[in-house]
Amino acid sequence: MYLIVEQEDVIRIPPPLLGEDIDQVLEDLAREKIEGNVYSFPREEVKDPAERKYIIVLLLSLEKVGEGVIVPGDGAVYQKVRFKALAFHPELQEVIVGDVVDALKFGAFIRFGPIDGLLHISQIMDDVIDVDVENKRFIGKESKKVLRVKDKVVARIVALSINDANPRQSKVGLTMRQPGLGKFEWIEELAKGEKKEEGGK
Amino acid sequence: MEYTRFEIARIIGARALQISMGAPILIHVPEDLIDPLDIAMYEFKKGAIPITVKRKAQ
Amino acid sequence: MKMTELSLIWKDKLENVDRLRMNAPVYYAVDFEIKKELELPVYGYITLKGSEANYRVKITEIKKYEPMPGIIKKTTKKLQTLLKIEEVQDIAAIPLSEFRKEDGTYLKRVTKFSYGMIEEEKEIKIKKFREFTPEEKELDENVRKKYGIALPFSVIEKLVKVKEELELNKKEWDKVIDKVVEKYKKRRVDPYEAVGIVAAQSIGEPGTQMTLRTFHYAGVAEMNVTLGLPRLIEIVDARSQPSTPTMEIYLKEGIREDEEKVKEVAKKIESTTIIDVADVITSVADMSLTIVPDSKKMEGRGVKIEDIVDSLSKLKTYKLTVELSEDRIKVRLPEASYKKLYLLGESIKTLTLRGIKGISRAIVRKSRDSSEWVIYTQGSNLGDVLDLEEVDGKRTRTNNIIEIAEVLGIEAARNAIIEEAINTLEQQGLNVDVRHIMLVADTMTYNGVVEAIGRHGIAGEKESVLARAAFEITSKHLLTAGVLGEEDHLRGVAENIIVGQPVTLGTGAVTLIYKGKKR
Amino acid sequence: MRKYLTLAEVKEILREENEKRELNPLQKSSLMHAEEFARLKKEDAEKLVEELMQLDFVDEKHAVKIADVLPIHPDQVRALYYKEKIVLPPEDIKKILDIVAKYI
Repeated sequence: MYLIVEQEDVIRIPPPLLGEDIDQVLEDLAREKIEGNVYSFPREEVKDPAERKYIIVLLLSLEKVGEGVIVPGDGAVYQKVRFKALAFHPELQEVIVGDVVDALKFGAFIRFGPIDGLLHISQIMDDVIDVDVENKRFIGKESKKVLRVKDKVVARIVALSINDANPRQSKVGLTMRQPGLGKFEWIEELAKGEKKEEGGK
Repeated sequence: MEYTRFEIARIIGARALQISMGAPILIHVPEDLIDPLDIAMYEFKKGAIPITVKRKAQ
Repeated sequence: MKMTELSLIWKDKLENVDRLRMNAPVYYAVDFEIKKELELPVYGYITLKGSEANYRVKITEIKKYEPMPGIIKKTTKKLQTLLKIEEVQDIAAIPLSEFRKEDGTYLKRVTKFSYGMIEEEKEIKIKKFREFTPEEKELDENVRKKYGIALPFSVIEKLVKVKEELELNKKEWDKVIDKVVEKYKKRRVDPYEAVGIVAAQSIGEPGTQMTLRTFHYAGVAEMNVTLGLPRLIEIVDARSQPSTPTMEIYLKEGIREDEEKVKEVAKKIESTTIIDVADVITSVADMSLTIVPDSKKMEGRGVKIEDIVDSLSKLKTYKLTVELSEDRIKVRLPEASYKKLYLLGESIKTLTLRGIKGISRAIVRKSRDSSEWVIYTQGSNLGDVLDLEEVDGKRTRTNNIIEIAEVLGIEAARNAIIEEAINTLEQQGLNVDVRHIMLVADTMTYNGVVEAIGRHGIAGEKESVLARAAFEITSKHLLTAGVLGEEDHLRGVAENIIVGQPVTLGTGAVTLIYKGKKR
Repeated sequence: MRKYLTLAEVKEILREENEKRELNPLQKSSLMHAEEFARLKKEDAEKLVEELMQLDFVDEKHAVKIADVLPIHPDQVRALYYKEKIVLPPEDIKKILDIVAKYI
């Protein structure tokens, strides 16, 4: 889920940038460092270590904390900052909506915000799947249900490992084999079907 | 504010290192000064070094 | 506290005091009689152990004892007087020796009951050295305003004096002040200067120049006293007994010019023990000790047989039977035990007959400026020496620093350390700035007790675990630190070096901040 | 400024940023996803969340999630409460679905 977070960090301002408008320089450097970076909630707030990390999507506000400090051995200025940012925080068992961006032999890749998750073929539906790799389709043998690229789905996160260094390489496992999950159309049909029965009875 | 020997040494030293790492020089410096240390000392004399000291509460 | 008013002093038990305190005001029946007419109300002092007064009671009525309901009894029998106790006060223990008896002598111990007077406690007000004269005050303020520094008191004083003597006019006077302030600023030490290390080197380095074992003592040829490096180490180690304790005893007017009188005092000081003047033979056969005095030595020391007998009686720990035959003294022990006999023999040998304990030899010499006769001693006992009438306490000195601390207090000990160290160094022609020694002396005495510099003293008390471990037995300290879960806040020098951080001294202690263009 | 944001709000913020400067890949992907899946306008999404939060069994987090998923079937609502292991009685589920239905 997306949320607003407040956090502190230290920004290193290299000597060549120590010109006039230090504040502008600081903002650019902060943006470069913070956006796309991974931070974590304190241990007390979130017990499960896998769920502690979140990815900063966009820097919203920035303020200096104390003066910039120069340490022995480096001419750069280290400025402590406090910022507010838009963050993406995936949680285990969270229900997400996303679209299929790729279909491979072992499963489909679903984009559900800044990162993608893997929907293993065994987790697509309660049916035996045969994979039509050329036109990137998965077809249920009996149910004849089809899942192809660009389809919109609702899935649940069952495995989560955010990669600090490069958040886009984070590993997220998804499943759709639970009631209330699956392709939008499948849910719509289900809902329409039930309404007809209620209507019918 | 009167600087102690150590503060002066540290300020000029840090500034010299900064200059050697490519920091822009804020005031006009005579051409013959090329050594970062000399430049830093010159800047200090002119009071143009943008670095000061933070002292713990007396 | 009322002055010179006779008070009662008696020994009593704690539970009586508690009972009195609970029920005061109450009648207290006691087993001693009060014959004197005392002006009421009178103070009563209660001593628990008989050596110091622990409680004070206010007595508003004294009458003969007669059984009455609701009274507290000190003992069950022989009750003679009733005292009305108004209140019981807890007081800081006053040694009974401060109570003066009517005959002028001082009380020693109270085993039952006695009268005594205590002088009014004089309030000792510490007088400031002396206030600024108006002129000095004005100068001080000007300097503070103009230069932002506070010149030391002595400098201000001298400046004002100089102004009068040389009759300086305003301009010259200002120039002088400028110069003085400039000099003062130059001498000042910057904050975060590594004074500890500098002091250590400034003392250590000259130490290497020292010739080690010189024994020549100015003026007194045959007296040997440790000097040079060993003495310096001894001072810094704060040893309770210096290897060669000595004293320089100066005497008061009248006496110090007359060599004979000074020799007389020296004799009184020099302690002579029994073995100095006699031989002691332990004969196992009849379980006795015989003391054979040597007449020649006895005369030399001016000691008579009676002195020996008298000193034997002082030996309280043994019950002795003493037989005096013409020229020898036989001493017999009640039970026959070899060990006791041997112990007795030893203690008799070291029994001091005359003179002050601890002073083995006292020699009389002209002082350096030969204006008076001075007694130089081998061995020191400042406490007792100062008690002697003839001794001029102000100038008498000893080289035993711990003794100075005990007798004259910690500030005296601090100055003693400085003087001893400076003398030891100057004697070898080495010139060390006194401020280094002052730093060492202050560190050794800052918590009120003279502490050695090494492992057991200052170095051992370092707050940081790493520093202590680096200084001495590493494993021991690290282990205990682990067990106790000690923390190290990396404030000192050693720890920061160990962890590889810049040391918080000199330039390492400076925190730089960047000021943007606006400044 | 609520702590949790619906996709609609995220879309708004990222669009604004997109005009000002070049977005990094992460932001681009978030924006594309938000464009795709934010079916309500920002104001409607906010109103929906407010309305959902009136129900005592719906906290801010759930309200935002519901506003993003826009469930049309009871199973979907149950799936949303799976983590907290609480089973909502059918009438509560119905209440949620009715509120959501108003906005679709």
